[in-house]
Amino acid sequence: MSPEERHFQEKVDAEVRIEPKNWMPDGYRKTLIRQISQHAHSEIVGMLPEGNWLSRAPSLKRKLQLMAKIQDEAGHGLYLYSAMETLGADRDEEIEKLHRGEVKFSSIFTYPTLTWADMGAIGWLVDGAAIVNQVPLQRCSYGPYSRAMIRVCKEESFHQRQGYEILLTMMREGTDEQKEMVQDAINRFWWPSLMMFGPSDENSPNSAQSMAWKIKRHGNDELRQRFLDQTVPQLEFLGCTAPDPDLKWNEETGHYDFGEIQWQEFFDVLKGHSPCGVERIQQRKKAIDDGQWVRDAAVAYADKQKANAA
Amino acid sequence: MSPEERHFQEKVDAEVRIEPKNWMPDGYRKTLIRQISQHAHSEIVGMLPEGNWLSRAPSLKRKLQLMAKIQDEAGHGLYLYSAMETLGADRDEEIEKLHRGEVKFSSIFTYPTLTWADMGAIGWLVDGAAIVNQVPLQRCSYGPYSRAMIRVCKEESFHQRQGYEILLTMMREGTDEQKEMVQDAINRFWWPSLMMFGPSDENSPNSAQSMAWKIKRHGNDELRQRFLDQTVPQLEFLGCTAPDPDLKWNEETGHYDFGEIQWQEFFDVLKGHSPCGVERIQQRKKAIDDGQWVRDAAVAYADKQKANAA
Amino acid sequence: MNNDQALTEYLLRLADTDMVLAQRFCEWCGNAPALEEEVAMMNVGLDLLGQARNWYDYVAELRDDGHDADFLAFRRNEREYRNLLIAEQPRGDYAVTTAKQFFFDVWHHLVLTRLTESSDERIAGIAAKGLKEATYHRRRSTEWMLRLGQGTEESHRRLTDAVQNLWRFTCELTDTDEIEDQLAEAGIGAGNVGDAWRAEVARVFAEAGLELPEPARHFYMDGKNGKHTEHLGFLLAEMQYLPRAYPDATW
Amino acid sequence: MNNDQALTEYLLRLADTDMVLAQRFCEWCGNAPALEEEVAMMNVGLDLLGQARNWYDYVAELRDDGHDADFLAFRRNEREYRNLLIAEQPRGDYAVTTAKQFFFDVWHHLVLTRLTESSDERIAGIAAKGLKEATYHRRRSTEWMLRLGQGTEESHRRLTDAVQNLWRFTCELTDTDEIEDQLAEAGIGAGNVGDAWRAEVARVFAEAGLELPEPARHFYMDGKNGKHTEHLGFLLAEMQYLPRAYPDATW
Repeated sequence: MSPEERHFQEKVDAEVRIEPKNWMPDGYRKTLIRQISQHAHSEIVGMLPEGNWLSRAPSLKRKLQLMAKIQDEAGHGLYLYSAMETLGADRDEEIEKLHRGEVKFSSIFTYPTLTWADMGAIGWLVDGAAIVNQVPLQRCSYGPYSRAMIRVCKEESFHQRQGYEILLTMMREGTDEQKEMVQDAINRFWWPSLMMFGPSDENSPNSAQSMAWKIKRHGNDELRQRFLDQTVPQLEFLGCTAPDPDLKWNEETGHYDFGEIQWQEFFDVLKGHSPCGVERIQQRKKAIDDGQWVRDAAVAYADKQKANAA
Repeated sequence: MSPEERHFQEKVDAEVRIEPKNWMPDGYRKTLIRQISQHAHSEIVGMLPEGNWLSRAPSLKRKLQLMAKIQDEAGHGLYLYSAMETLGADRDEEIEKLHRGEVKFSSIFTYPTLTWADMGAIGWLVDGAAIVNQVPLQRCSYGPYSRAMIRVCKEESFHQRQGYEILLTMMREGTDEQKEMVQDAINRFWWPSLMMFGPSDENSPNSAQSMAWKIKRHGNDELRQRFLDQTVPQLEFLGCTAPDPDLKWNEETGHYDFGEIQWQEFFDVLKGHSPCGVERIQQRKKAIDDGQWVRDAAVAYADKQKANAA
Repeated sequence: MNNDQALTEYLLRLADTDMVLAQRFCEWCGNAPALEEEVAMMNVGLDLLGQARNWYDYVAELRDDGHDADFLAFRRNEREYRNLLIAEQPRGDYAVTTAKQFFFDVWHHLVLTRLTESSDERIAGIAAKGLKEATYHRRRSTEWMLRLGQGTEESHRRLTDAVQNLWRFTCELTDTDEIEDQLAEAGIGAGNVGDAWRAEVARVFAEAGLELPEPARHFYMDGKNGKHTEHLGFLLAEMQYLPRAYPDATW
Repeated sequence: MNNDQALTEYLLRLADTDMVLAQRFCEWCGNAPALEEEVAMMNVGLDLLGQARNWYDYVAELRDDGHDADFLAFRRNEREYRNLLIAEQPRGDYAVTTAKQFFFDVWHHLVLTRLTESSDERIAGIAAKGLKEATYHRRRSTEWMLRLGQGTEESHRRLTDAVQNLWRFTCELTDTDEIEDQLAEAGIGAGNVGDAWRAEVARVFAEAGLELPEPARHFYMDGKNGKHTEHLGFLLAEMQYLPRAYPDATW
């Protein structure tokens, strides 16, 4: 270990945040760029499954909430890309990589949203899982990422409560058809939410290094269990069930046991054999391509203004 | 009058049909090309206000009927363009003139269709007026046009009955909201239908020559009155009213009297200041422009097939 | 028409226009030309939707017939909607949306400014809140008019096309009908803002290098009285689908 | 699932697929690349809509629960619809519509051919009538596959793109599930036509100069059991708007 590396690791170990101008190992930089860009991409692509119901939101209140939520997500994308750019990466280049399929976004967003209840299920389960993943990132060793996460987590908690409230309203005050919609949404989003934590730690080769660098602070299985333990009582309170016959409270461990995750689906999705990942990327790419002339005009105008001012 | 002209006029007077290979005066040819092309354009543009409700037709039966009707209209467009081509005009050129705004289509199709009841009102009133205009054209002196009209009139009568039946069903079996829709549709289409016969004969400079050539056999006012006389009893049978306080039966003349037509609206529409004439032409132009590559491919393929066969 | 009836008609025009514009912004979600515009458009859409709700709430109170704001937004048909025609025009490309918003924003800002002085305090209050938002909206769309008008050849061409296509609908921004005149007379409504609108539009057109068309004059269509272009029906079919499909549901 | 339940599910797949395809043809109205295609597409759409009605009528009789064919078409939601995923894909350009119809038509022709020999006479009768139409449809879309595949560089490129985008949905044309197998076993349904489909598609691809992709394999989506792409909801919102908005109306 070089003196720089040792010094870096000492700072990390002492919980001192690494800032953009500090020396950092190449691997640390690359790991963070990959992680933050994936995270940013996921915020942006994650707008689409919700955007799919924005024009069909069933009341003024729900439409306002959903617009605000999606706006927050676009905002999160912006902070995260900024955090990523402090590491020397370029936003446009990273977005192009996304569009060329060279980098990933969270696989959960390749699932279609088929009914309005999915807006509740995404808020509750997907944002819920995201928060469990992200809370420890508020203490991530990289300063800009850590600070972005503090802001993101606060808003996500709000979204999660709103999502849950959507489902609760439908279960408490809704018609039978609405209750069916809720259960159906849970059936479809349950397992994909559990998969959001990634494969078991023994199958996650990068975990150990990320832990040492304090980018990551908990194992995937630990976070998944934490999510599950907080979610099952909420599920019961809703009056719904999980599509998992093996789900039950384990007195001994003090945790919920659950069935085996079908990782084949997860790996299929990662390999592009996903429900509507193709459509998601096509839509994003089209937005950016169609917007080229707009961005060009803005640049040309700014240049003219500058020239006139000079 | 040249001998050819005299011979031509004698044939016309004797009710002998003029056929494509016969000699005919230039003015006769031009008048017919203008009239038939406008007629053909009107069939094609006339598909659009109905097409606007095709995807929202409220039952399987009504959807089938409307599709069949629109298909018939496309068919009418095809015969009429064929009849026009026997006069030496070119379909594509005439269509380009339409798209450039150099030739007109029936102004009735610049009105928007705002509710499903408009499908009934168009069938009953608009097709009704068209039939009154077209029945005499079955005896038009130009053979191909006359024969096309015989076929067109038969189908139009069927459409008119269907349109009336749409309204009758809504009035007899419908809810109050549906009955309002019917009256509202009649309110909007009543005057424009009466305008379909064109201004009074004294203001129609070409009428006399067209009469002599037996392209036209009745004055505009005469046809308008015929339409009105047949339509008012149907209106009463529906249980609806016309938006014309002056409409009433005149024992003396044996016809219905009616209020003054606001010709300003008609002339405005002709001058392009129309409800949605712009949209109609834009849609037609876009269809033809977007279809260029398809037609090119068909031609290229046919050429290759021919080359291979040779 | 008495003032009460005129008032609910008038408020529905404001409400429906906001609502329909907000719906068009919803269609931009995920399709904006840049992430910053994604945020900005969602923001404007949110503002307009919030204003729509405020107006609808007031109409519901005035009518007091058991129907709430959601009913007004989601259960009235295309002949009952009272929005300005320009609001319902398809979002088109970014030039169309820019021109549409600019024409509306100039009008909206003028109208809300006057409404802050309405003798109806509820209206004055809603307008005052909305005016802050509308001021930002107008600044934003004016900036984009300049950027697109003065940007590249392509952006100038697209903006010119957009203006040409939308211009005829601006007659509803400069003309008023009896209802509007009556309420202005009564010190309640904003009245005619045509002169100020034309002046501001001319100013921005000059700066953006755009040719100012002849004033648009009224034609057959009349959004304020429910005679809409064919676009509105499709917009409502999508927007109202769930409340229509599940009339007894609570969301 | 007993044979009766399986049968109504099976028939709904046929009906809904026809219905959704017909709806996509409605969207072409006024937008076709040539007048002759306007007539031809409306014709195919009419045939499919007529077949949909025949199947719906039969389902309504079998279920005998007071709901008629219109109810089945206009009052079931996106999770209840049973159409093949390929049917609901947006109409796209003419290459997309051509490829979509071709894939469907080859399947449809094979299925109807087998169904003419169904032990259920009603099915055999409907299929026999539909088969004549489907034979024409298949000939027509095959011809267009050749024209576009062999036409110009642009048409070839567009068709290749269309095939690439649509191909993954063809797994539903070549695979069968339990319901289909059960009914084939019982001599009622058409069973699996995958081999014949692949052979015919390969033949036409070769002639059209197109590259044949690897067989599509099942993924998460499952139209036959109501797990649709996001396109279907919008299609139904538009198609069902009037019956949803006026539930008590008679049209």
